[in-house]
Amino acid sequence: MLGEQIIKGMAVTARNFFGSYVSKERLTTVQYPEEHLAQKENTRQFPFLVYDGDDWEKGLRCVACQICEKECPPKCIYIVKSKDKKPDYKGQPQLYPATFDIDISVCMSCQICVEVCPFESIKMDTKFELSTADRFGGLLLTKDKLAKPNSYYQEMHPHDAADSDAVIAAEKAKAEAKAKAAAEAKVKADAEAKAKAAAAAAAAPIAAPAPTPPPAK
Amino acid sequence: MSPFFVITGIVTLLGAAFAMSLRNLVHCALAMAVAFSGIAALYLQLDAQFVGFAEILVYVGAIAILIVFAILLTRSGEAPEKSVLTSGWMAGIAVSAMVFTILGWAVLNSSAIPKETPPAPVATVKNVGDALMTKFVLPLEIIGLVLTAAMIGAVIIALKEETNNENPGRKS
Amino acid sequence: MPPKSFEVKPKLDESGSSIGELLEISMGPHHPSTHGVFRMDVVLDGEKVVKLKPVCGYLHRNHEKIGENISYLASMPYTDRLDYFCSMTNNWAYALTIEKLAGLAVPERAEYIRVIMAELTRLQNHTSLIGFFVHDMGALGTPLMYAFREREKILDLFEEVSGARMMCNYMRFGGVRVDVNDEWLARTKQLVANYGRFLDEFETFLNENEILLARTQGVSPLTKEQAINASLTGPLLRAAGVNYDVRKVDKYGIYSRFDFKVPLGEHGDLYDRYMMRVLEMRESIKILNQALRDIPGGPVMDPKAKLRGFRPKPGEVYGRIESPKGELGFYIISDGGPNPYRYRVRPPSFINITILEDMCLGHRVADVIVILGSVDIVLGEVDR
Amino acid sequence: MFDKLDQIFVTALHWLTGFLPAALQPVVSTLICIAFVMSVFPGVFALTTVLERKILGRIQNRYGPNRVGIPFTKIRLCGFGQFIPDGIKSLTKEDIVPRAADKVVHFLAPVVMLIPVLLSYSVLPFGKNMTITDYDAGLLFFFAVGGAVEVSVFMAGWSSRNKYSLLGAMRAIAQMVSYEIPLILSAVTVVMVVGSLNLSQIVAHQNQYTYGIAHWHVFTPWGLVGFVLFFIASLAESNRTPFDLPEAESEIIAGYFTEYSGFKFALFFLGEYLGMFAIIGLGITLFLGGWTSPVSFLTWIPSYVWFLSKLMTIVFVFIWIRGTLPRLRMDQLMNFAWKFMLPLALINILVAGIWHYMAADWQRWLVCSAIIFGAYAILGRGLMQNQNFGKRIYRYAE
Repeated sequence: MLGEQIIKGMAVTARNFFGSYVSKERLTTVQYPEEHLAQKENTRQFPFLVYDGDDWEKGLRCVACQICEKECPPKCIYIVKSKDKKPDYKGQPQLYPATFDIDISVCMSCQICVEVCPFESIKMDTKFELSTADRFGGLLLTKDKLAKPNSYYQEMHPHDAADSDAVIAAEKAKAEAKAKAAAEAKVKADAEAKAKAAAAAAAAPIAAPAPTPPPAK
Repeated sequence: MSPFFVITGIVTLLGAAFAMSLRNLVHCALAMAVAFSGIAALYLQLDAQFVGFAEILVYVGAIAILIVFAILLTRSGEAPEKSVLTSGWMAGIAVSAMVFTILGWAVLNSSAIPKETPPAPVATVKNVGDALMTKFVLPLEIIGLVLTAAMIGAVIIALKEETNNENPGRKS
Repeated sequence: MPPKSFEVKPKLDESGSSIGELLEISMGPHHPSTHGVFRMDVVLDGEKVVKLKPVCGYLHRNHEKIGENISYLASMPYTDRLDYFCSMTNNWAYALTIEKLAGLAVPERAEYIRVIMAELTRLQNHTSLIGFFVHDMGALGTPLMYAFREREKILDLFEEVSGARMMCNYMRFGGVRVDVNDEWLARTKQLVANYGRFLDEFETFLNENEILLARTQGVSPLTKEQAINASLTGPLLRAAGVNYDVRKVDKYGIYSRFDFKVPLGEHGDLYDRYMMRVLEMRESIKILNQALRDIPGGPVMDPKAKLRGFRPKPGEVYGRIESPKGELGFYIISDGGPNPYRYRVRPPSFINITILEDMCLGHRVADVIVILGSVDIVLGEVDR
Repeated sequence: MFDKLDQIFVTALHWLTGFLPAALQPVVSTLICIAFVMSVFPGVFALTTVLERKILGRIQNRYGPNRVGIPFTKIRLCGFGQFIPDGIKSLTKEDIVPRAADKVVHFLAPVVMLIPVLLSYSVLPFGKNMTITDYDAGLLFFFAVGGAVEVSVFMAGWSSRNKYSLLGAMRAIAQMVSYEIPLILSAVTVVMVVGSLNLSQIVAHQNQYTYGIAHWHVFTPWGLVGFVLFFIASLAESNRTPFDLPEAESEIIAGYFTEYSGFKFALFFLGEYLGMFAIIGLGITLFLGGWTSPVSFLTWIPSYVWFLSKLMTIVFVFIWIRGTLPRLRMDQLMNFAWKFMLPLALINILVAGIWHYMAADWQRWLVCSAIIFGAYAILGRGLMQNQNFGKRIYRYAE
């Protein structure tokens, strides 16, 4: 009969009309500025740089190895290596980025930089309310704006941060053990210690498949 | 000569004048619609509601639209660049003046029209309906028949066009 | 009179005399419903289409050339942006190709996760496609809103595991980036169970609606021959009655383990294309139920896989999967370096619209939009 | 007491004009009536725009506008203040006229649209004794001025020099002309039964009660079919879904008012909604008893309240349909008008005649319902099966 299915369709819309007043299943809208969705742990927006301790300039984990710069698909990272060296968390003298800029108007939030970073130093932020009236300058994040403490990261991605901290701790323990051994065997040549350190660095990625699997089973 | 009559009269005449003299055919058609509405307003002033409304319904609502559609569908090229007053306009005016004189003379001398206007008849819709269904039932039916025939003819013509245009030309 | 800007062409009959005029209009690239920046030069006789020229390229982003200049891994996020509705299947197709090239084995659990993700992607793509399709018919977005309501739930799942709703960038050569947890699997099970009910409502709403029937049945029928000649794939091809589904043909991944059927159309018209999507969603739900039931434990990455300094051995490879829109293939030539020597995408929606003119000829201008909608194009993939 | 409340506007008008000399009274009274129409119905329009968006939102499981309330306060009024910024926006936006446009016609089109629409309100009985001009041929007047809307649509579409506008105008005119016929034919049944074209008399004819139920025409078989036909045709006349082809957004942008912006666009919008209210008002008057109450024990509710609530109910159904149905195609639209609505309307006229001449007992109910039902089934089947529309069964490959 002509019109039968139209009536059925109207019944469906009527059910949705009334349903949207009573059922949260149907009316799923979140009224954004007042309400927010619960933050999902794995959410990623833009990268930031992790630092340990209180002083961001001292504690920055990044050693300016430029792997992320090279791997970044839209090439939005710009790094200039420092001339001098400063001690990293293991106490070894390392280079640090003299300049570390990320243009988040270009960044496509792909997380490749995080995955390829061998030093657990670049991570993804979950902040997304970054709009600015300054089209170029406002979206070009420099080192000081990028640096965030490790506690911030732990709060944001507890699982990932725990894994990352474990990697760091393992590295540290290894380095300490090594230093101890080095202290014990002072006679050993510098070259041997150097080779060992290189082996440890090479082992790091295998030990920690980059952005470590989070929600543990 | 009430002011309303003067206003509607002027509007009607202006509409008619523009309908004749404008270059753009669509403008002419629209001006004619104005003239038709003016005529309808005149009818309404004479308390001839049925005729007035029928005038709007038929002439403004249908005929004007028909004309406009016909222009759109059959037009060929741009509006004429030249004025409508071409070389032959003198002859045209002479002919129309002559026709008008003869007609006016005939009408004025006709014995069918009484010299004195009788009191206006009460022309309600009911009266019109009654008249159509009693006194004029035969003409009404004949007109209906003719119109039906015309409509069937139009449908047949349109159908032929359709079959000619069939075969949309799939490439495959 | 005729506005000067109109390009009106004389319409000629066989003998060459004019019997009317043709109107050439340019639909797009900023037309409200050309699904992005797509343009169609349509020549109309009245409302009938006599010529149609699709014009694409407004969204060209140099995807393939970029792919030849960046590392294999860095192309992965770019594949998200091909068909931005189905980033998961794009990821899979690319990962599958590189795995074929580099000889990586994918762990069991990762295979299951990939199937789950791909079928969820198919569900949300088909649901929102039907929404758009009916929206193009003028249904003012109501089916679209219902579709998006359900799609959001699937995107929530994607976000939870991969970190992004649309640009998932989830799969890696030799597995998937992140493992899923049991809570996620339970929620997915819940969603799949509810999806059937949503589809029931959706189908009552639309399937036999008289207006939808009138607008779709018998419009733009495609024969088997036409479909094969134009090398169509996906629901469009199956609507024409050709039994071709890469999931069945190649049995890539672990699709051979699942019990599902391939719906086939008969007329190849819009209604068949619409129904193909509806029926495929039902099949997807079947696959999802089986996959969620059988998913084993274990690692999700091949231990041989390398993230940094990935250099596959020289060679060429073509990998393909059944994306929701059709056969999505990647053709890669490696010269042993860190970048591919040649990188080429076989985008299903681009190849599917090559037959747009044949599908539209003789139909009304109102159908053009619906036909375009039924092809299911995403301009990110068409223009790359 | 209730009578007084019912007649409050009429009394107020008499009281106001009573202060004036007799010669001025008709003029002033007309002006007051015009002011009444010009204020009430645009007000209803403003309300409806918000209501429509809210209802559509709810149908689509959204909130719809819910932010704007009283300006400069925190009071949100559930978003019912939305029409104020909308109005301000449309008043202050740049008025763009295409360079190639026919400027005069382009300017006149929205005005020509609005005038006949407003004129058509002059014959509608909004309440008891609340008809502005009680024409003898009121119904004819309504249809006559309604016909002038087509001229404005054509003017808008043609003068914009835009192909989409032109296509939209062609579609609009073809559609309006086609659907005017079932519209008028379905109204003819009422005229036949009542024997008058006067809308007040048509309402008076329905203002009788048997067993406490009003004699609305919709409560008879022919009236029901007439009402449904009128309803569908009025959907088409007011360019509402599923007959919104003239402004089909997904096909031809906005149809004949593609090239309008700012206040002219608002005028078109206003004209369209006022036209919709007017035609719904006519439908109410013809079939739903105008300002009368459906049951006798509710007659104490003022007549204009009944009129307005019926109007809003039908507007709600219009919006509901808009939120549900896809759009028809042009040829299908024509098929529907000429092959389904027109024959059914003609049969309905026959049925109304039978109803009029048969004795008032259950037999005439049976006969009339049977004819209508049979005609509906046959015509509907013909419409769908001519082109093999129907359910399909699909095969699967393993």
